Amino acid sequence: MDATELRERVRDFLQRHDPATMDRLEFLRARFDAGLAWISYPEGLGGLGAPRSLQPVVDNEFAAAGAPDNDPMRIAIGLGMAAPTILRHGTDEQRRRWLRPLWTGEEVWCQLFSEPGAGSDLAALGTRAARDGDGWIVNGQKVWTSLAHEARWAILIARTDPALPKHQGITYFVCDMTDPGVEVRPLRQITGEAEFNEVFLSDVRIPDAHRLGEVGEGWRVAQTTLMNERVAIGGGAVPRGAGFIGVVARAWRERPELRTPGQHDALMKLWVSAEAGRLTAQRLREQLATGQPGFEGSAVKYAFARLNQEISGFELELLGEDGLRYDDYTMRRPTGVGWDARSPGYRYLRAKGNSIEGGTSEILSNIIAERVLGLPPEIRVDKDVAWKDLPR
Amino acid sequence: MDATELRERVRDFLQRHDPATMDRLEFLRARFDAGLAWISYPEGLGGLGAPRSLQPVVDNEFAAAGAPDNDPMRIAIGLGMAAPTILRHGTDEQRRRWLRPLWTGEEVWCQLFSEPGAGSDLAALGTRAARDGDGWIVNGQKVWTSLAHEARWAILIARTDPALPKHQGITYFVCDMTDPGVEVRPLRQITGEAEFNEVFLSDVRIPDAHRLGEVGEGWRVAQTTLMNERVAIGGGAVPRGAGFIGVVARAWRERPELRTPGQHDALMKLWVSAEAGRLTAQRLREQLATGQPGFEGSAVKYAFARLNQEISGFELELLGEDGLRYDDYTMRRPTGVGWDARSPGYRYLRAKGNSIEGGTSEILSNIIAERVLGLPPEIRVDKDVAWKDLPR
Amino acid sequence: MSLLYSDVEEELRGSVRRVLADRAPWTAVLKRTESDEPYDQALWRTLAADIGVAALPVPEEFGGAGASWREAAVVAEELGRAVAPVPYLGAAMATEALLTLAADELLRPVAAGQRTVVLAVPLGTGPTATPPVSVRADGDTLTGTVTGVADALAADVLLVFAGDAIYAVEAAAATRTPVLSLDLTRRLADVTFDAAPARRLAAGEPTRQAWRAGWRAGAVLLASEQLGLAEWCLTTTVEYVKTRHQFGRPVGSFQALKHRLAELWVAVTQARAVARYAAGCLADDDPDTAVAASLAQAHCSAVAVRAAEECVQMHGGIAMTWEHPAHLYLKRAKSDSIALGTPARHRATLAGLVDLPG
Amino acid sequence: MSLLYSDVEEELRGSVRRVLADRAPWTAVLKRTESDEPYDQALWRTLAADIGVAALPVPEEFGGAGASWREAAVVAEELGRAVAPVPYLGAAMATEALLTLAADELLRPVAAGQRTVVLAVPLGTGPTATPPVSVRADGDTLTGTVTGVADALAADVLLVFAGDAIYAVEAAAATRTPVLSLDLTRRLADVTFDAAPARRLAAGEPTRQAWRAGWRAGAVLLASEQLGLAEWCLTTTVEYVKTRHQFGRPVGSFQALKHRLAELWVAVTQARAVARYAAGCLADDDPDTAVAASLAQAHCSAVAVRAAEECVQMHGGIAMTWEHPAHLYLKRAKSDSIALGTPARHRATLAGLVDLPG
Repeated sequence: MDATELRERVRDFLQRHDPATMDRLEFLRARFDAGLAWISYPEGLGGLGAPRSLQPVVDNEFAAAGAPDNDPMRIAIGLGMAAPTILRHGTDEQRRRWLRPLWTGEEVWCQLFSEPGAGSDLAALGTRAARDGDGWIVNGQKVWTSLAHEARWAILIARTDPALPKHQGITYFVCDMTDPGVEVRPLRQITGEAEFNEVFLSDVRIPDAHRLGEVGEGWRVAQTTLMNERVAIGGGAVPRGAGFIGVVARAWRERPELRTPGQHDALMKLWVSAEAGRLTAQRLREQLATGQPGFEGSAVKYAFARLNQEISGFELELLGEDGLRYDDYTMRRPTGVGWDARSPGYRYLRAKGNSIEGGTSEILSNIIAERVLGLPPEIRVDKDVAWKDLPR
Repeated sequence: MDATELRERVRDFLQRHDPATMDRLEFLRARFDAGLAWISYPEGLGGLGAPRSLQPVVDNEFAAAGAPDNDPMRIAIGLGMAAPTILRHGTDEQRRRWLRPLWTGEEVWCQLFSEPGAGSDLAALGTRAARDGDGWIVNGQKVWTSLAHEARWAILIARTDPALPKHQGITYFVCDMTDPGVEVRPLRQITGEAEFNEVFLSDVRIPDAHRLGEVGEGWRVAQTTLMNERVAIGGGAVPRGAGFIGVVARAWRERPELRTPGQHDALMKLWVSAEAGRLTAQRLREQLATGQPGFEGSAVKYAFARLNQEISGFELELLGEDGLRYDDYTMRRPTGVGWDARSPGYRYLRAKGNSIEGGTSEILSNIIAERVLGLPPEIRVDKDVAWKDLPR
Repeated sequence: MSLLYSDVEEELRGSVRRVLADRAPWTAVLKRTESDEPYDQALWRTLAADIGVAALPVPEEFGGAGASWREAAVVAEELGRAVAPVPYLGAAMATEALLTLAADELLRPVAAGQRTVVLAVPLGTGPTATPPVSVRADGDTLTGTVTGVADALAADVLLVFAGDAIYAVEAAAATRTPVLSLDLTRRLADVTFDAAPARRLAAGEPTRQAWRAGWRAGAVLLASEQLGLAEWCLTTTVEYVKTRHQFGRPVGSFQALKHRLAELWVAVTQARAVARYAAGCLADDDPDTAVAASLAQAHCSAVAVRAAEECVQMHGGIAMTWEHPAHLYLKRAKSDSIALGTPARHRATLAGLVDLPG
Repeated sequence: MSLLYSDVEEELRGSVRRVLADRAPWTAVLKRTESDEPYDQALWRTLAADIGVAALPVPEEFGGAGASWREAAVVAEELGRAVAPVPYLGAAMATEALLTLAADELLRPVAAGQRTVVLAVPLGTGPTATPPVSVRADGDTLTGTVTGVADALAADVLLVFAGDAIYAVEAAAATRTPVLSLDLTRRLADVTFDAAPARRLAAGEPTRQAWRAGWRAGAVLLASEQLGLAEWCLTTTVEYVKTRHQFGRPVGSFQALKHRLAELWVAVTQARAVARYAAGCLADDDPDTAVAASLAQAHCSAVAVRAAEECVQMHGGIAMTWEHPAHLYLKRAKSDSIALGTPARHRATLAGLVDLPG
């Protein structure tokens, strides 16, 4: 399957399905059924078993024809994390049931992994799933869940045997978010808004048919999910001067009255860091494209978090009196408005999360130190202890 | 014993001993015998059992009379470290034998503690002292020994029982530096000069009468020595703009052609750090004077090391082309010439040692974290293991 | 000059801390940030009148306690530690300005804690020889707007610079429009005068003296506030990492965190020395006060921000939520670093004072 | 433009590294610093002529290999990794200057590795539009002194700026006084011309072009040298902390060190991207080369210094001794950060290039 053949297929499909006249959802379903959704997936599951690297060919053809897309930002967790896990660890029936509405966006997915007591140490999670006939009863609390308030399904990891060491007693489920035991509460952040949710699970019933992988194999299954998360955080190609540095550079250019000699060198230091980070991400993408392992992804995320924090902190001081003001602290759900449309104070506050979410900078440092540099691992006191006996 | 009475005693002494006409050494011996050497020491051992805080009263009287001093820089290790240990842990005979010539400077002392394999982890030392009749035979290598090439005596810690855990098998000795088994080699530093020595001990014989404290109690005895070392590193009162910052400020003032706007703010950051460090040391001295515990001493040394390194690094870049030159790399013994008389490159290189010597910045951080902030100690894997079985 | 705390100061600290623990726990402070009453006037009366903090720097001849700015700085430490919503900073700046003017009739109710007088200048104003002026005087009335004034919402009387003079205006005679401040515990307001009746207190050089003195007192107290804030962040974080377990261990047993906390402790220790020196200079009217004030601001601003940022990072996700106190401190710390001049601005000022020209 | 290394580049790296491992282990480099022959001319001949590194950036029409500065930058990485005492930097700057002048008769022996031509400018010269001139021309002779010239001691021919022209002078016709350099592995010399016979190569704008091109090639290669140096420091330190035991554990198991090394790895990873971009721009004569060169210098200078400083600190006392290689790297790193302009100077240059005026 090469690019030419793929283009041919898309054009053929478009001849038979006119995006201008066809119902959006019908169009997306037909695209899925034609194997032109995610082409690297197997035939019958929205794909053609084609190389993943050719996906842009297909997407570009559809975009050029003005075809509707599946609003990938809205269903990012389904596409990026749930789908690869279902594909790899699900039964045939599970794949057939879930992948099609997932891809078309008919069913939104969210991820119930993190807990208040299990952040960096995710495997310490305490949400319990207890056997109950041909199903499971789940109780516990999850946190930092994006899209929970819109989701139909959740991928969930829960503890099925507290007497085993923490990595061994976990099982992976798909949770129906419409179950009456699921309560979703918005989690307000220091910026005022709520991007995320807390999810309280009270006697939520999950049929055993919604288990992914074997009982007690949940940690291994979750690695598929998490690996795909890390790939997603690589960062796309951006032009020089994009991102936070672009905003502050614009302020510097447009408001000469703010400039001081001391701040000029500070600005240029940040500019150099931003450009170094940008080129590093570019080099990482080249490496990934040639199939070289890319631990540089950790470097990119680590540096990105710090840079955003430094630039936004600098921006506030540069603005002086204006930096003392904020734009909006009211509690609301973000509506797709980006950080660049918000006030400098918002950028400063929001960027604080960059070194916490998706792997803290401390965890990234450990990963780099141990996996890249081969330094001795932390002394572990929790490896062979039953989860229930761990200090917490 | 109050200040008035002490002044009286000194004047009385001076009437009977004219420093202008008397032999220097005879004068110092007489001062010692009059209890006017270190007044807080017991009577008969150079003191009067008077409060240590009154020592300056005595010293100032002698200085005002133009009396010779005992060249305290030259015998700093004897005065600051050996003497308090001998006083506290020595026998009467040991005290009588060693303290007088130590104080008068007739006998210089050095310290044989650190080893190539035992730096921060001093208690891991491997120099062996084996019983031999009524004495000990010592073999091993010590390093970073100032004054070894001038010293008559050394305080020495050595391992007397390798089968015990490391802190327990150590014994404290006084070593005769004229023993034929003692070889002193200058240790050349990256600056070119040799402030310190390596000392090789080959079948050095130490009589048991030269043991300080009980066999196996050497680590406890060494605490007296080390505590006195830490007190000494507090740092004396200095005026604003002294030290490294003064040198670079002078360059800045006198050579306007070197100035750039970017470096100006960097200079002022260093100036602020230097002044903050100076005031912190000042506050620490006030605390110590009122008898309050002064863990701030660790803060002072920690900050001092970094500041010196930052300033000297900045100085080289400020000087540009001149910073590419050095003054003297020839191997020599430093002759009391201070860092301010040397080139900026010397300051840069020498300051690198500030965060290593006298307790690394990493060890200081541990001390602050654990003893001041009460954070959990490092997980220790070496506490209960026989020294000989430790990995190294 | 001693850089240590006296017994009297420690007693004062204890009194203030007890009141704040009782009346302004962080939950109450957070709740107030979203209320219609961003300042806690009742708490402020207790502090100002009952404990007598308003009287501390005022000599007895003006009805004051005849203590000094040294003691006042200890109060600022405690207010910073609690991010307390009281108008202490603006009031202190006004008090020092009034002291240079010997404005007896205004000082007496201030010292008694009966009235709150606030200096109406933008909070972001850095060190300058002359006051920022955006209002014009027309006989006995003032017209114009001063933007971003801290504590104006809690004031009874505003001190306003117009032309080359300083005026007292009843706060009720001005329009105070609340500003949505980054720091919700110290609310700013844009203050507009529309032919507002005003009483001229002084003109010419005494006006400039009042400005410089008021600003300087503010900068010195702000440094102590930053010290208290940084201490809270350090202490709270240390306690948290001792109890928060991950990987079967308290996270405070991980050496990377230990070393960062040790470094922060070193920075806070330095901040204490620097803030105490500035307070001592201000109290003694030492010729080094200008240097001490900018030094304290340059150093303590950065330490407070760093302490608050480390507090957030070491708490992890929980500190990113609204229902945790960390953000109150982060926002206060960052705003404080801009208030009365950024560190970069203070370094530039210091350069002039210590003969290190740019 | 790819930021990765090609297979050809990795092969070249392997060849150079093998020669350096064999002929310039650090013990030999250290010994040479105190000898009368601070440059290893035999090693340089092997590299320049046998391996052909001198020919890399030279087109075939001038007898070169028709490769590019991309490959040359890989050589610079390896030379930095070994702090090798060869005159590569000065020679590379001269080569690029000669290329802009199409100076065939000088380029041919250079490309063949038979003669070493060095650009006689002070090593500390930052980015400027016009060459630094301290020598005057009088007909066909030059008189004056150029201070602090790198690699002059190893040169056969010197390229000298005088008036608005550039001249070639036989090194033997100049007096080269060795300077006691901070970095003993790249010795400076003060070069004095006393009516030295000189051949004028160009005047006017071509001279300035030669200067700018030569400087730029130097800056780009220096960044790669700094990258190689930083990599050596990181690798060596990582290996050391894995084997050095204190408290019964490898010191590399202490998390504070692990995190600092991870941070250093991130910085080195960035340095690699930045240095590769600069080399690519230079090779392609990209319009962004000026930005890329100063960016690379601003970033890689700081990374190399930090890597060398961490190397010393994490080795502890042993790295403070003369008989350990760390100081060779520390001195080279610090000197490199001044060479061809300090980071502050490069940031100021960048500001002009990317429209962020001071």
